[in-house]
Amino acid sequence: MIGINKNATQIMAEIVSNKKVGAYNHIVFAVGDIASRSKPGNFVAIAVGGSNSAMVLRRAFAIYRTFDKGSSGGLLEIVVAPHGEGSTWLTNQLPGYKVDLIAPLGTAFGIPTEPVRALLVGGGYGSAPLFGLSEVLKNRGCRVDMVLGASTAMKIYAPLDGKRSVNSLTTVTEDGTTGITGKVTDVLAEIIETNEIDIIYSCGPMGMLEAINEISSKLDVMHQCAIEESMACGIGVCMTCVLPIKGDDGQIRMLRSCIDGPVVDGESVVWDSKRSIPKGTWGAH
Amino acid sequence: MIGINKNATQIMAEIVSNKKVGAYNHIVFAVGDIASRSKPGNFVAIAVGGSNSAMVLRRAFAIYRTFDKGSSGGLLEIVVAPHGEGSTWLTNQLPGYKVDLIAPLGTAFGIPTEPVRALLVGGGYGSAPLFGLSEVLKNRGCRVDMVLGASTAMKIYAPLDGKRSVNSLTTVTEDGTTGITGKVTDVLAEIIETNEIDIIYSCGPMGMLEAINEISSKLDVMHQCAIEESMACGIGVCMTCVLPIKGDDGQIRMLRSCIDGPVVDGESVVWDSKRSIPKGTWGAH
Amino acid sequence: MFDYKTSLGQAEFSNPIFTASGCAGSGRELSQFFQLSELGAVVTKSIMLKPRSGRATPRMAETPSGMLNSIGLQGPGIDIFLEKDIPWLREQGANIVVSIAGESVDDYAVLARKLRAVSGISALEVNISCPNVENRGQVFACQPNTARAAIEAVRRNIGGELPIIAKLTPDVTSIVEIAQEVVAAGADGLALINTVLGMVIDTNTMRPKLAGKTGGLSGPAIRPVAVRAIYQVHEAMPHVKILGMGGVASGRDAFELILAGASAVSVGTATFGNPNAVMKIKEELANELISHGFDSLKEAVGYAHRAEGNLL
Amino acid sequence: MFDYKTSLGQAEFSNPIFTASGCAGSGRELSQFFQLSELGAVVTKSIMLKPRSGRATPRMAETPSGMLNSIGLQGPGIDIFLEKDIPWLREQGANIVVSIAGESVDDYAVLARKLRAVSGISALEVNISCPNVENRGQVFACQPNTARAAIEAVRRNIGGELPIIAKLTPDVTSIVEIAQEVVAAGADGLALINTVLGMVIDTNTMRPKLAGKTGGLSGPAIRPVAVRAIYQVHEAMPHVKILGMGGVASGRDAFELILAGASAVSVGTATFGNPNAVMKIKEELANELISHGFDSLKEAVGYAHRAEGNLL
Ligand SMILES: Cc1cc2nc3c(=O)[nH]c(=O)nc-3n(C[C@H](O)[C@H](O)[C@H](O)COP(=O)(O)OP(=O)(O)OC[C@H]3O[C@@H](n4cnc5c(N)ncnc54)[C@H](O)[C@@H]3O)c2cc1C
Ligand SMILES: Cc1cc2nc3c(=O)[nH]c(=O)nc-3n(C[C@H](O)[C@H](O)[C@H](O)COP(=O)(O)OP(=O)(O)OC[C@H]3O[C@@H](n4cnc5c(N)ncnc54)[C@H](O)[C@@H]3O)c2cc1C
Ligand SMILES: Cc1cc2nc3c(=O)[nH]c(=O)nc-3n(C[C@H](O)[C@H](O)[C@H](O)COP(=O)(O)O)c2cc1C
Ligand SMILES: Cc1cc2nc3c(=O)[nH]c(=O)nc-3n(C[C@H](O)[C@H](O)[C@H](O)COP(=O)(O)O)c2cc1C
Ligand code: FES
Ligand code: FES
Repeated sequence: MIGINKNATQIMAEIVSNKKVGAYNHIVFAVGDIASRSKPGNFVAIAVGGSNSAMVLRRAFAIYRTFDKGSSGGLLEIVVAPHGEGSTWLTNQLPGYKVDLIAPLGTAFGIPTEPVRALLVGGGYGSAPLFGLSEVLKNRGCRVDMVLGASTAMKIYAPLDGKRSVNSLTTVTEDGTTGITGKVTDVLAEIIETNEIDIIYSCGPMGMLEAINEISSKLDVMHQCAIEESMACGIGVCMTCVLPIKGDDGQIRMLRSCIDGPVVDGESVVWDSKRSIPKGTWGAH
Repeated sequence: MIGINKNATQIMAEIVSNKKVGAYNHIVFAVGDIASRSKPGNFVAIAVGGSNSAMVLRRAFAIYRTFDKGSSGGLLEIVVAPHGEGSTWLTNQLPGYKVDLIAPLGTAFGIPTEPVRALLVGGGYGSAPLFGLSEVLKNRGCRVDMVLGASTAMKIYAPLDGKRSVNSLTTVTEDGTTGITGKVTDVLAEIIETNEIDIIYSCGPMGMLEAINEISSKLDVMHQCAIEESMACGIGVCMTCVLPIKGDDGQIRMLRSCIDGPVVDGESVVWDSKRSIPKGTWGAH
Repeated sequence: MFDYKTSLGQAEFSNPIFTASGCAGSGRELSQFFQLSELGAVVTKSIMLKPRSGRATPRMAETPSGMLNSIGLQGPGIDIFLEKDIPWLREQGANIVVSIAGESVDDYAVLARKLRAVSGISALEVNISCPNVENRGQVFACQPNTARAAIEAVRRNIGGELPIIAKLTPDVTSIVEIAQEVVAAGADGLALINTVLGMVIDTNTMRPKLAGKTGGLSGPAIRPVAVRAIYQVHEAMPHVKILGMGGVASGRDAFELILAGASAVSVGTATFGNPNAVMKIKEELANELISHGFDSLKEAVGYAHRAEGNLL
Repeated sequence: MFDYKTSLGQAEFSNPIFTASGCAGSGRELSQFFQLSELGAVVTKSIMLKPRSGRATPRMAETPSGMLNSIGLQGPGIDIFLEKDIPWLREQGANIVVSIAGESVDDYAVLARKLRAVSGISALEVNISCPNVENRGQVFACQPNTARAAIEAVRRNIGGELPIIAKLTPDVTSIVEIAQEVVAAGADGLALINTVLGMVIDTNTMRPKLAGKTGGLSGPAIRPVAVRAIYQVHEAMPHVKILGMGGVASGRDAFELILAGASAVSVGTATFGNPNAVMKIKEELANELISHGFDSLKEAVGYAHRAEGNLL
């Protein structure tokens, strides 16, 4: 555990651009050499509300992409859904404004050493980190299929260059405003079988990740997912973001999703443990 | 007491201009018909910090001037010293931003029915409400002399058109960076006697007002002063802004400076009662 | 039709949004901004037997998401209050809850006797918890026996009709214990919570900012304490009506207190930031309730206590 | 030269800025951001006898200028802690204050015995006030007799050297009474304050937001409560050293607690908002002290209590 977040630094990062894209804001920050240290799956923690804010905690956002232009010019991009007051505040900040930002944080998606057939599944803004991942996978010679789902078309985040980086893109909306009508999980089994998928990478709401894991489990496909737990610090000091994870030794432990996650092995998560400690967890009583 | 603040309304007022002038910011708001209802001495109460602010109370500022351009175009101006977080926030807001503002509040300077010789004394930003007062007095045929004091030149607020509206202007600074070196009270007795002053109007820090009152008392000149007490609400509901005032019946009462002030008769104030209730105050025990 | 009515003891109110004691002046100050009759009730500033100058200034300090006050119950005393304030409030068509505060058990008894014959009052809020009076040791609501004695004195002297709402301080080891004591002593309802004892030191003068040194903390900062106190007391005594307060600044906040167990909600500090806060909250709360599918306010009271799995 | 040193009992510290228990992980997480040896001390997360999973999630809710947590003392237990964390902290050159928490008086006794022979520890913080453990009735610091029993157990078992700092909850009717009791029982100093019991109800689910329902309120919202508690206790027992905490987010805030009577200041929630908060506060506090004319930290401790008129 020595070297926790050893790449992370805290900087005042200037907003370079902030644009509305569907239901989200695509925000670009000047972050210097943080860009070169970030990997797909890592996240940033941003202080919100300005200096007299009643909001005392940071907000976590998945890194959508980074551009490494050397130590002076690195860029980092995120996709923000205005949810509550903090994220809404962030979507309202103008270019030129500087935010207090810590990055890169957390675990990254594991990249296979061999070329594999990967399926990337994103829910809502959960698609964001998958595009950077897709690029890395393609560079390694992988085939990349992608399924994006949301309640409605406005909540599908799939920019043009992102679309180009994958071999196939399937979109699914609950209200049918774009793509297939339904949930992402409705289409997974078929794609997995047709395309002989080796590994699923997913990011989105917990309910979706759990449903994906059921399928990957049944079909015996590897599954790495980026989870989203309520976080107070993002750097491992508060213990609020824990979830029950089964270790290689079979022992369930309450691990921090900001340090041991957000990317975890879907099989290791004890799903549906919301509001309770699973029996047999280390230290439960 | 019925009809408390009967002219006051709460509006979202757009900032029309915000300029640094010496140590202060001169801020102009579009306030519609509030402009026509405001009198010299009245103040505004402004919510600060934006929607997620940790600051829950309004800030009070004396009305510097108003321009009544009919119900659509009224303007209201204030002069703000960046003091703590709230006033500093206000000085940082840009034109186009709308603030939640209540005005006009509190008592106004009493205007003599006959032409008199008036001396207006301001300390720091306390000069602000005196220029509007000066105009009213001049229109009534009064002679108006003005003395402005501050610690240093940057803290003297005396715009050109303001200077033009008075018969004489004396400036006094403690560090001698402009005008006479010293305190305003050093020059008062002479001006009062030379110009045969009938009434003093003053606005500034409590210590200055008290010192002026000592002089006006000794020389038997009327004295109206605009006091500045810590205010939580500005509209008379919280009872935090009280100060001991002697009534016509000789009884001292703890009166609200936001409703029975900010303009009060200098003679009626029980000065130097900070952090204690004067003996004999109504209800003291 | 959505039913916004609520009740505390026998008293009925058209809606659950009240002013908080000490935060609405005499009522006249707010009537410039809205009609007092629009409120569920005006809760008056705690009135004592005699005129009172209150504490010396400074009496207030702003704090993060809150404020500290030490007004010290400034007021004209019960006689002038009954002569001047009550008739005026009645004229406005306001529903009136009179808050009383005493320095001795006997004070409470006398105040109750003076009020029993007064018409046009809906309920009595008995402030046994103001932390601003001179002797901290004398706060009635801090000890079960003194809390009981004050409420018994009011009960014995008020006659049968007027509901008694005992206002408690959260500054105790167990608020449930005090609540049970005052209900046993005859309180029909509980007002939760009064301010939390705090202090601010002015780092310029390097002394306590308030002349009275300590003061009462109010505003959004204390809302989690209010929700906890209301939840605990409602859980222990679900049939006792609660007038909730503490940091309510929006309809969402009022809804939170109602879910915890409050039948009505008083708004204090928020009015200082916005004189129209009560009207805004009244409207927002109705929208919250309706959008969550409630047909009446009463259905939502204490809804956070329902058994797991039980959804509307 | 400005003297920033401070002491709690026999323990000396190079400066008065500590981490707060439970707010600095194992130390490793923060060491990415600054050298732990720069701190006055690292106060460890309260350690218990056995490994502990802590409470179910959600464990936190943000509140106005604060947060609620119900971690439930998750940790590896004293044996693994002594094996893995202490040696690592010692290697970093950190000054170490170990916080312990027990479920029974005997737990405290055993923990003290396990720690008495451990070298490289400066002091023991005895958490008898965590409101997150399952049974609220079992909070030691809420009653004089249980508070006393826990501290006595530590005193008897710790041996002569290590200063004992008892950490108290503000959720009591009289914190001075509890403070006097634990000092009589052998505490060398006091840690004031732990979190304030609170609750947030999620208005979407219409249930308490935290799985454990109630949680501890921390952050700037509670600073006035911390200042008041420190001031009251320092006034009653000026010779007992206080480690102050509660809502400190700047040098100004730390200065406020020191003026009230704290000899050192722990920073908790502020670290969640800014991992470098402790270093920022350490620098800002020194500037505050120097600009107010103090030659040493010690002169400023309790300075707000000086007689009227007495200026530096
Ligand atoms: C690893 C990770 C990656 C994320 N990536 C993205 C992203 O790319 N785009 C995006 O729009 N959102 C993302 N989120 C969710 C985002 O952090 C929340 O929407 C945001 O914190 C909500 O803050 P708020 O003030 O708007 O809402 P509020 O509900 O008012 O927040 C209150 C508190 O709860 C915490 N909180 C609330 N919801 C969440 C949540 N879902 N996850 C973590 N903390 C939460 C906040 O940090 C805050 O402390 C991510 C969360 C995590 C943990
Ligand atoms: C009637 C009146 C007229 C005023 N006119 C002006 C003016 O024209 N220009 C100007 O720059 N300032 C004026 N002030 C002072 C101004 O209100 C304060 O400087 C401001 O409130 C400080 O807020 P802050 O957040 O910057 O400081 P903080 O010290 O952080 O404020 C904390 C709290 O104390 C209150 N407070 C602090 N200082 C004062 C004060 N002097 N008076 C009232 N409340 C205070 C604030 O309202 C706030 O609630 C006036 C005050 C009053 C009462
Ligand atoms: C300035 C001020 C004066 C108060 N005066 C009284 C009072 O006279 N009687 C009383 O019972 N409570 C009094 N309170 C407490 C409030 O009624 C209320 O219980 C508390 O402020 C919490 O609510 P809030 O956060 O909405 O203000 C006062 C509070 C404030 C801020
Ligand atoms: C997430 C979290 C965990 C905490 N864990 C502990 C703990 O294990 N032991 C303890 O004595 N106090 C614990 N506390 C209380 C803090 O040490 C501190 O007393 C309190 O938070 C007030 O300080 P603050 O406002 O600076 O956070 C915890 C607080 C928080 C927010
Ligand atoms: S968010 Fe604080 S430990 Fe993970
Ligand atoms: S500021 Fe509230 S009564 Fe004057």
